[in-house]
Amino acid sequence: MDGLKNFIEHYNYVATIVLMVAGLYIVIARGNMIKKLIGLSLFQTSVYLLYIAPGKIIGGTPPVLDPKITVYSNPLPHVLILTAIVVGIATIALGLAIVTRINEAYGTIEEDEIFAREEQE
Amino acid sequence: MLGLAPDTLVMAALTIPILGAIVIPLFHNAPNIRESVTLITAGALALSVWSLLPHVLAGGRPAAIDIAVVLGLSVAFAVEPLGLLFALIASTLWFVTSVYAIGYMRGNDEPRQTSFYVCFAVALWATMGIAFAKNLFTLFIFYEILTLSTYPLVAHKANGEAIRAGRIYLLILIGTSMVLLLPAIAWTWVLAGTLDFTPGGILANKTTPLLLGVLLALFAFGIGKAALMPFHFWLPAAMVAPTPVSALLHAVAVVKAGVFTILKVVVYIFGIETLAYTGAGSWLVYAAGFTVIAASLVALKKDNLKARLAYSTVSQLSYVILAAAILAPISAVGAALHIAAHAVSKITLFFAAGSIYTAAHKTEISELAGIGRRMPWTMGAFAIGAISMIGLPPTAGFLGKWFMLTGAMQTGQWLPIAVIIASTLLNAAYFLPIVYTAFFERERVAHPAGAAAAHEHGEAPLPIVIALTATAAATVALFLFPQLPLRLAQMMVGG
Amino acid sequence: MRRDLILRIGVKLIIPFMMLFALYVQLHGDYGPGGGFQAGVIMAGAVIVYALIFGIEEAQRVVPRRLVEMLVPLGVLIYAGTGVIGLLHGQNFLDYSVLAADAAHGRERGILLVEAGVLVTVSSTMIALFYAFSERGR
Amino acid sequence: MSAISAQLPGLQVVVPLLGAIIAAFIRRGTLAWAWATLITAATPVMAFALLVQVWANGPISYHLGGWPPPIGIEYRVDLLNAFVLMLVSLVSAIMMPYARRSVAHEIDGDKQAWFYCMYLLCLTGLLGITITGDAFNAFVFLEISSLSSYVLIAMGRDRRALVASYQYLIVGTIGATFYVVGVGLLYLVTGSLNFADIATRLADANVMFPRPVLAALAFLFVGISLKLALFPLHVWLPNAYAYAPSFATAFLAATATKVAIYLFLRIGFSVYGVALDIKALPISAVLYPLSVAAMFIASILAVYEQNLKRMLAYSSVAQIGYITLGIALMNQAGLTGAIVHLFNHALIKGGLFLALGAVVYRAGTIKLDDLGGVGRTMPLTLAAFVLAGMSLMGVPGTAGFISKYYLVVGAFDAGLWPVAFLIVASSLIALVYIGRVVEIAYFRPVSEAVAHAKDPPLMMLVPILVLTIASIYFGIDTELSAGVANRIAEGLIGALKLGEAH
Repeated sequence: MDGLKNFIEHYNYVATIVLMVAGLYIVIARGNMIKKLIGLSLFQTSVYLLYIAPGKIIGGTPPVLDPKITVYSNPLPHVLILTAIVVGIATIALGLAIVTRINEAYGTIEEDEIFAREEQE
Repeated sequence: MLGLAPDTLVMAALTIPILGAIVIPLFHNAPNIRESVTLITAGALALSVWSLLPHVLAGGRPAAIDIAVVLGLSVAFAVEPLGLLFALIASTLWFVTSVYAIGYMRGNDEPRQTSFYVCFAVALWATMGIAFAKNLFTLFIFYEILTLSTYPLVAHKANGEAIRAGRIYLLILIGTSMVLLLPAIAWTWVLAGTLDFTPGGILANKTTPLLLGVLLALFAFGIGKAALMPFHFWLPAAMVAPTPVSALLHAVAVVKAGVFTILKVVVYIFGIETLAYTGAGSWLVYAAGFTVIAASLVALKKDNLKARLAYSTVSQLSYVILAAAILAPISAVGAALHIAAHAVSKITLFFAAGSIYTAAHKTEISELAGIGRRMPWTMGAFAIGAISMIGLPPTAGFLGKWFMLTGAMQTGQWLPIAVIIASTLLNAAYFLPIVYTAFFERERVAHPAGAAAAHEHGEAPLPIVIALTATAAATVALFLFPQLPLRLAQMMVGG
Repeated sequence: MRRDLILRIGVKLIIPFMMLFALYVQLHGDYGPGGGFQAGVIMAGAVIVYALIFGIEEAQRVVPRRLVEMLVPLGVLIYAGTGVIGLLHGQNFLDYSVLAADAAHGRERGILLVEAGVLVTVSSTMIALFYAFSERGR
Repeated sequence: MSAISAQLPGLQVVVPLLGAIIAAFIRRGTLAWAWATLITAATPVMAFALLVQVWANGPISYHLGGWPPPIGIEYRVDLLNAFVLMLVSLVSAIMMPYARRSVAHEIDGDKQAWFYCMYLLCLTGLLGITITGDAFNAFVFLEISSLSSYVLIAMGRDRRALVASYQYLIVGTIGATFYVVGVGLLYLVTGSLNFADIATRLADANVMFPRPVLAALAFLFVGISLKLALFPLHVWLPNAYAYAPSFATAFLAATATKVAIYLFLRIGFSVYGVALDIKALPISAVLYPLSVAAMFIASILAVYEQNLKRMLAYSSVAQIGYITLGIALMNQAGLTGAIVHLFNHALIKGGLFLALGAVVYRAGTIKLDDLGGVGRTMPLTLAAFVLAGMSLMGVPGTAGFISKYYLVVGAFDAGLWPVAFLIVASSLIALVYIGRVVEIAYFRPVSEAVAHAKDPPLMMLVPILVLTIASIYFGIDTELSAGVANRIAEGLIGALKLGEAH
């Protein structure tokens, strides 16, 4: 029972891990370059959750100074993750751009087909 | 002799060859000037080294340059008797070889002569560095430079065989030095905290006899240039190089650098007494003895003249190691003497081989019937060299063996004595037939139809004959007047 | 889709409000959730919606590609330049306290400037991305 | 003047950052090159000034925005990162003159300015990772440098450059994300993002949350190892280096992996090592086999490689193995060897890749079989290649020897004499792959592809020669390399908290 309690109490970490592993699995298992990027995106998203979830303090408000309020949520994770999201978007955008050009150069975005084509040459 | 300060002379000896290497390519298109530069460089080097002699004989230890690199490693030079002996041999013979090389390279119309002379000069520079090195690290640097600068000379012909030979050459020499010698040096540093060559050695009481034996093995096999079996293959392979290279580098500079290093390591790093006391070096007698006999046996079966000479070199090098391994001061003197004696005699033999190749384009011993009558000077010199190899008076080879035997008898080691006697017989067995064939057999004409096309030839070009006569004369002279090398060798062991 | 009257009229109506909302989000960042990133995306959304409905050529007439490409580094320049002002006053990089008489107001002013830079960069980057992808493969 | 010197840590990053932004406005390639050269040339000056300051007065702390740590972001310069800053900026500055012709030759006119903008951004990122004392800030800079390097690689002429860039992007992002997960876990257990601050709190955190602390270590190291191409996480590297534009390859090979190794050292020694017993952590146990495998397997792969850039790329993986091996030894000599090899390898590989770039420039190919006799048509370039190659093998008297000697001594000191032999045995493989090039370049008849090639123009030749000569020079005068590395290693080891057993 203790284990189960532990498990439920840390549900946010469980969700993080599920997302992370799912994302990583897609990156590894899929040959389609776009799908890989989707997996990568999922993988990154899990990290956002990892940071954000513990930053929430139950009963806390957004961290804007107000004399009436004493309990604030921790603002730092949000700031960090905002940066991480921007980085993530930049990565995905760049990845998509490269995939577009790969599609123009090879006529396919399946990894094994591309390697097969390189082998032939 | 030059009246310069001794330290300046050391600097000169260490800069002249590399200056030559820089100047030679400038005259790429003017062969006469280029060869003059080589000769001037060689002459200047020999002169400066000889000028050092009185200083060292008077007990001086001229030094030059001392750059600390790291961890107590420094590039530093100091002249001690053994190093001077080696430098004297190498620089003097370089001059002779340069004369010979001019005749040989032109006579055979070899390609890429400029790079040949450049590499030669660099190799001699490295040899001077080895001879004058004050510590193991400096010696190691120049040891590797010597390997790398002679590699282009081995692969000089640029055909498949030469390139393969170059590979073997590099792999064995760099391989042994990196995998065995470098760890040995690092280990020595960790044990002793210094790498300086010190009379009496630096490893006394530093570790157990067993580990000392292992360390000695790392050195003995790591110094691949000494061609201790099984790391001797590079030497026969290197024989594809033009003969001046085989003569100076693979009979004198490179291989002597190997045994010289072993001698220095035994005398100045381990210390003869430490080794004798701990018994850590006793196995070396067996390894060297085996190489002496085995290489002689292989030499017997070789028909290619240069290959036979190469195996003879392998065998003779192990004499020096054997002498060092006897661990008696008197045999160490013998080792030093043998370095000198083998140098002049083996270079004579190679000069003769090159002379035959240039004049008659023959490389196999079986083709040499009657050649003594066409090339009396060449084969005469060859005969003197051969007698010296066997170790008979009145040639230099006798001296080294005499001291080695004396040392072995003093310490009561019967194995070295047996090895020396057996190999003397073997030496006779593979050298005398050549002399006999050359002088006393009739010239055979294999194909009577092609007799007209058979190469009519006389002696080789004059520079070649001059050079080989000079070294043959030196072989005899060294027997008659051995005082100088003897004195230097005795100074080495503290006499 | 371009001929769909409802969409065209609807979008025309919505776009001004989107832009206004973007500015609201931008400025409200002082007091609540908001700021340059979110506002920039909404601002870019306005242009992108316009391009989707009226065609990319139309959109590029209003917001030329060259302009967008200049705006991306310009925004970063505003951001970094604000930081450099601190340097020029002998303070550390990104120290905004020098921007006004007292430190607190200086910092507020600094953040406003920085967020403006963020708005410019984020919105122009989104538009540039949209342009870049939609121009491909045609 | 003192006002400027107080701002140096900030300027070290701000100058290339502003440079990159302004470069984005420039359209003409040559102008962008001139601008990038100017900016790059300024960075080693600042780095040198920082190194001098740190050498004399100890670590410098610079508070971004005036907010003191641990709340604000701190730029913290100690001897280790001043040294890496110096290395990265100096090597880049030496390479810049080379860039103009090479980039003009390999990249279309309208994209050249963009190339320099990305290059400056990448430089900013690398300098930023090195200088920052904040774990998350390091992640941001890591991504800045990574994203720009994906672009640099994708700009290669060959279409395979795109695939290589894509693969690097996937692997690099996974690596960075692993890193940020590790930082997140550390933040959760210590509540801080500042390296020094984490280090002070980690020991207590380890008592309460031993497992997250260990998991964070694993995430951090796997993430960084992906970036530094630790075997077997190196798969992205050969293609990325092979198909990127020559200048980008040389730049990345000389700097990017080195900075990743710096981050490795920073987290391993300055964060974990200060707080916990580093020898009880499973760092060495993992690094030993992987490093040795890298040294051998990657070197052997290099031997069988026809494409010379790929060959050198595999060789880089092997050389990184030496560095990580030195780290794994965790003693004075080993660590000095690792740090000094970081320095030497940057010079050597920079020189080698630049020389190959010159071959591409003149002969248009780097396929080994097409390059017969290139040593005679491009004598200086190939001479530089061979000299740098000798340094790579560790011939005594060259810089490469110094690193290997330290590593061997380190192995003996640690009582691991088999490792000492593995180090020297694997450097023999370098002899084989460099020797192969020598044979073909010098002893083969001149081939068609290189018949009309000649040494590149002076602007390209000088950087090649400078790096090559440096890679020999630092084998004799090691004051700046091994001398500093020795003191850094002393500092790192001195700060370690070691258990009773050691």
